[in-house]
Amino acid sequence: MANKSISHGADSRLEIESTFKDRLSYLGRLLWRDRTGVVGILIFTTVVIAAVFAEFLTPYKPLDQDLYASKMPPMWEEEGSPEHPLGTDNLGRDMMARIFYGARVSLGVSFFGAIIAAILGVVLGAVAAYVGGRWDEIIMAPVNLVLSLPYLLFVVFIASVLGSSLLNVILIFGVTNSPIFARVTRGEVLKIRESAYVESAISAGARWWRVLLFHVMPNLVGPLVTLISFQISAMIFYEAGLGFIGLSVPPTVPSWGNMLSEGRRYISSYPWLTTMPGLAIMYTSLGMNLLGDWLRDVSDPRTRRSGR
Amino acid sequence: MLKYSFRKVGQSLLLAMGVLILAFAMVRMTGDPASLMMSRNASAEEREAFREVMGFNRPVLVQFGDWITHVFMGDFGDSLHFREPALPLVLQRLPATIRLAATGLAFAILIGIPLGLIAGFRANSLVDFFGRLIALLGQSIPNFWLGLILILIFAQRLGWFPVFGADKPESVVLPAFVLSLPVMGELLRLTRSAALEVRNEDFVRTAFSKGLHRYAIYIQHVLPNVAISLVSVIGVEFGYMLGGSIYIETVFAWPGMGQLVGQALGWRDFPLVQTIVVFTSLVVLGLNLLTDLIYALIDPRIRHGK
Amino acid sequence: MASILKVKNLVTKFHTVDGVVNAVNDVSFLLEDGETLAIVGESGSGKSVSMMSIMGLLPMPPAKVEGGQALFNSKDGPVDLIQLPYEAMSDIRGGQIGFVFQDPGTSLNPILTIGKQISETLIRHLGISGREAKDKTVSLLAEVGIPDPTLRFDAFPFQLSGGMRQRVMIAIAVACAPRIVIADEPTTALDVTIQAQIVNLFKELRVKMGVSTIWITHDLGLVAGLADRVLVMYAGQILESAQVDELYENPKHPYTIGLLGALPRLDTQESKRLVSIDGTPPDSTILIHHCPFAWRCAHAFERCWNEKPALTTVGEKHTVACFYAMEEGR
Amino acid sequence: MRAQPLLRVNDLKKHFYIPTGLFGQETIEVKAVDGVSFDLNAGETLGLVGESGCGKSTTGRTVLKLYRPTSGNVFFDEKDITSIPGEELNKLRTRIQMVFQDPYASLNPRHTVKTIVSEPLVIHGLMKGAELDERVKELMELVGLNPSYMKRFPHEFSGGQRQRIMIARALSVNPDFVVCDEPISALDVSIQAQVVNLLQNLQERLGVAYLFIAHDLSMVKHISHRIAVMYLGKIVELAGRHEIFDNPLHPYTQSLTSAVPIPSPKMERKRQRIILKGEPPSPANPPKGCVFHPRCPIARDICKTEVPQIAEVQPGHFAACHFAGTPIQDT
Repeated sequence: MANKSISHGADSRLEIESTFKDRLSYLGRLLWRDRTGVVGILIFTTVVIAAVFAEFLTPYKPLDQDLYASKMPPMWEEEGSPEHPLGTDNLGRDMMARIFYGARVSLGVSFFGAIIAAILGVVLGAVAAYVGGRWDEIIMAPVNLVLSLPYLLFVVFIASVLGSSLLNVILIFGVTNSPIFARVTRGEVLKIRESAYVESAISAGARWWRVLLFHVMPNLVGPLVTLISFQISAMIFYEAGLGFIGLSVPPTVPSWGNMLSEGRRYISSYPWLTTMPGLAIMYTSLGMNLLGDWLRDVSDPRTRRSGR
Repeated sequence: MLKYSFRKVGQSLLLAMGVLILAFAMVRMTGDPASLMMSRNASAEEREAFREVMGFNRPVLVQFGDWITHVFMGDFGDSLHFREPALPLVLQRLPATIRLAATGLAFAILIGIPLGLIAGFRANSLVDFFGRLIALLGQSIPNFWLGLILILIFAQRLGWFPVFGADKPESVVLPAFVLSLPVMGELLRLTRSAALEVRNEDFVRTAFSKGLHRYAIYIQHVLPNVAISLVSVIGVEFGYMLGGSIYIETVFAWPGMGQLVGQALGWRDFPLVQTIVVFTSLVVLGLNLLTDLIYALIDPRIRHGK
Repeated sequence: MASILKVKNLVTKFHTVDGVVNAVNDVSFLLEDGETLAIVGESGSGKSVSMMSIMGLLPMPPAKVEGGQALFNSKDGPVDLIQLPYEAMSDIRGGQIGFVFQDPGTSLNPILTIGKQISETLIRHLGISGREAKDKTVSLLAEVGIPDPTLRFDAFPFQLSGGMRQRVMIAIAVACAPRIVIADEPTTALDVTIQAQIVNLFKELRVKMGVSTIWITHDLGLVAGLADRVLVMYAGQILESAQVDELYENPKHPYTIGLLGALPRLDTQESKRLVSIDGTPPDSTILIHHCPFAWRCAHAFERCWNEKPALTTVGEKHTVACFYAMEEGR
Repeated sequence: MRAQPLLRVNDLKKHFYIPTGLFGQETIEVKAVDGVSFDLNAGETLGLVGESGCGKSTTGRTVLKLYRPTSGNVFFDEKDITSIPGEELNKLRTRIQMVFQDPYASLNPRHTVKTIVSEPLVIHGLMKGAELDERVKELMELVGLNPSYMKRFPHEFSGGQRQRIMIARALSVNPDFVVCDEPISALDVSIQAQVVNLLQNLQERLGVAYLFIAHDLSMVKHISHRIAVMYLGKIVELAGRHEIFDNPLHPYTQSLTSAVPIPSPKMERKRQRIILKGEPPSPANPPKGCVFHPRCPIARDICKTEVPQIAEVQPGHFAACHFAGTPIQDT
């Protein structure tokens, strides 16, 4: 009913000259409206910075042992010291360094895992939707199978069979998560292909590749980016879980999951060995979930209000 | 209805077949299941003998046929560690896992759905805010880590609950709560959006226009429609909990199937792991089928449809 | 004739993220006993919102009734519907004022039988037992022209066609012999031949029950054969109001004249162009302090841009809110 | 002019097959369009009316080959477009265009007005660069839109404006023939008149022919030269626009015309309405014999068994009824 259209009434408001203060408050309104997205992006950016610039942000290496400074609590506790802001572990390794370097593993695994899953899934889903018929059934049968299984159990099973290595973990996550992308892509493509604007393009003489490139793909981006964001969050969890039972990357690699697995043994005496990596996981995952929620809302231009 | 049920049963049987193929293939994914199951320092002769015993040197299709036949007769193979049939070992652990998952599901339903309903009816209220916060945290906190933290606080520091095991009745509280948290968040979110959606349906306005009492409208018109959209979710979530209990059971030393998986992995007892994976998957498929059938029973559009 | 509903200075706004939508701006009208009143307007004109806000059927928030009165001559004496608490209002809704909505496909609960949906109204307002309610429901179904009413009692909405569902809606609306039936575009979602059936049913029921009807519609053609009196709404305001014959033969407001000219007619041989009203309705988020039609009006002059015209009587039971029409009338 | 129709549709059928049964092995046949024939001259408007589900939209889409016809032929400019190869058909698409019903769904929300309007030109490689820009401006002016809006997105426009964008797009390649599928039914009355006048003006200036599909009889009568009435997949009557209203021969047309309201209270009071009983049956399960017989007030035994063929009852006036022209007694 409140159709915002270019009508006479709306035009008159455009002519109001905007002052610097107006623009500032406009920016403020934009930030407030998109606050979940702003917080999500902020969190994501800090994690990326920690991972990429770990060398510059901390003087320690994650594997440097210093037995004289072992089992130090975080700096805000009585026995802590600003030299090791988040404390040290049982071998005297700096917790902050391990968490920053660990971000590389967690982000790397989840990011590349999600990308592989997305590429595989989009191709499968798009082919299923576009070719249809028997091919649709042949592709979607295993997809539906994987989606109806107890996922964690299967991933644990596969990881234990294949053995722990960074590449294996990425590949496992990529392949086992592709079905969800396939299902979403297939659904979206079918929806878009039925849409009146695709029908209109075909009636104007567009071939299938043009429809795919100019109509289907652009409208797929929104849902896919949203899904990738949620999947990154999920894969950070899966990695931590696998690491926790010793099935993720090799124990020498400082991943958040491995840190949890080691810290668990000392939980009653040195709880920060467990709390710190857990908080890192929670922080990152929170950011990706906020980002995903926001992307879901804004990816549709029809629900996106114009800046006025 | 009959046609629908038959189709669902057929689909489930096909999926079950898929599970068996997948589980069979996974053990053979590396090409040599023998070296997978034996310790690294086993000699070449020992390996050869093991292959002979397990039948790994026969053609793959023959192995598969053999395995399938046995599975249909309830024989999932022998555990390497216990040297006895694997299925009874799993069945022994099943009640504990079901107890844990069912308690967790009860938590999730009893807290998630009412909060979701209130959040949906009173969007942007305080309850809504906290509800969404719970949902967001449920999504963002790794639950096995939360388990560790809760053990630290409530079991070790405060001593309110047992640290681990399943000896006392209250033992189930912490692990079930932790297991339920992500599901609770998901149920809350879905209930909220379903309630919001149903509340804005034309037929609810019709109900108001008939002058019905507010609670009569919520209970007779809104709730059943929300419930229909939740039934299928609850089935899926219960399956998730059965499979997801592996970490929680490990953390809390809960004597269920999840803990057994963790132990079996340590023993490299792959026949046992395989049995648990196949068995749990079949249970999950069965649950999904059950939900689909319940769904058909309560939704007249399917019950009286073609 | 006595008036049964008297609406005075109704103002309804929606507080949305995009700003405040001025949906109903100072609307006043009367409904007389036994009369069929049509409220005509395009989408966004506030025709439906005005009735829904009187009856408290808008989602609040975002909607808010910010002023006005709606005096209803209820069975227990006159009441102001706007001030009524929920309980008292729900006694009136469905009991003394019935509703028929636009889309019979979505206006019935998909998982309850139509029998249940009709009888719950009867049980709520007449305080009768389930058995009595069932008997009465069956006779109601027969009355609105549903074949095999006893069988259909247990049918679900999806098992009925669109026309049948709308008959069920009508049965719900008239179940408790209300004083007013408010019909919000009840035939818009239906095909022409079914529309004719439903219109006929309304006319029959009106003769039988003597109920006053408010018929909300965008279709001026339909109104001609149906209403006693017509209100023309635009941008949340009433621009013109007259008895039906007077309005069609002697329309005063340029908007009404435009709307009538925009309608093609089956009964003419000429093939001249339709009268078209240029432009689109104004953005409802700005509060307009002059004639809301001025932008699109060919006759607009200075005064139209400076003040808001009030409804002024130009003939018997004929009022119009237009400076041009008033000057011309003199 | 009548010797060489621009478009000739001959016994066109479009049946849909809906899989059913346990594993989709059986199918239900839905005869959405079941033997439709008509022709259309250059610069002419043929109205296609009927109630929802009668197959009028499917007819339009099948004529355009958006659906593959089950049988029958469509001749465009004497070429049978049901059998020509895809490449040749695509070339013909510069001469045949379509305007869709829902102006909210038929414009890609992610494209600018310029992209939308110019898409047919780009697809067929007819123009680019500055020339294309000029053409888009010209088209926008032609349909009464401000050319400075061409960088905007569809959601910034009202329904009527969107339909103008759709029309500009259809006209971009100078087509000879446009299928208008309910182009105004989603619009408000005052906006409907704007769009209909625009379509008529454009026809006068550009000589384009329309197949105008709608359920609103008065509007169809206003814009069309000839009118075809459809019921359950078949054309039951086809005649000149005044002829079909002044002298309807088929009982369905008679009841349809009597059901359409006239915006005049005096006329309405005088009118005799023929109110049909029941509702149209499902095209998945059409009645035997004449598809209209269960609702027909003058049906006799023959109607239940024999399908009436469409015949030229009077010059230029076709009807498919065993008792065409029999007046209906007041019911």
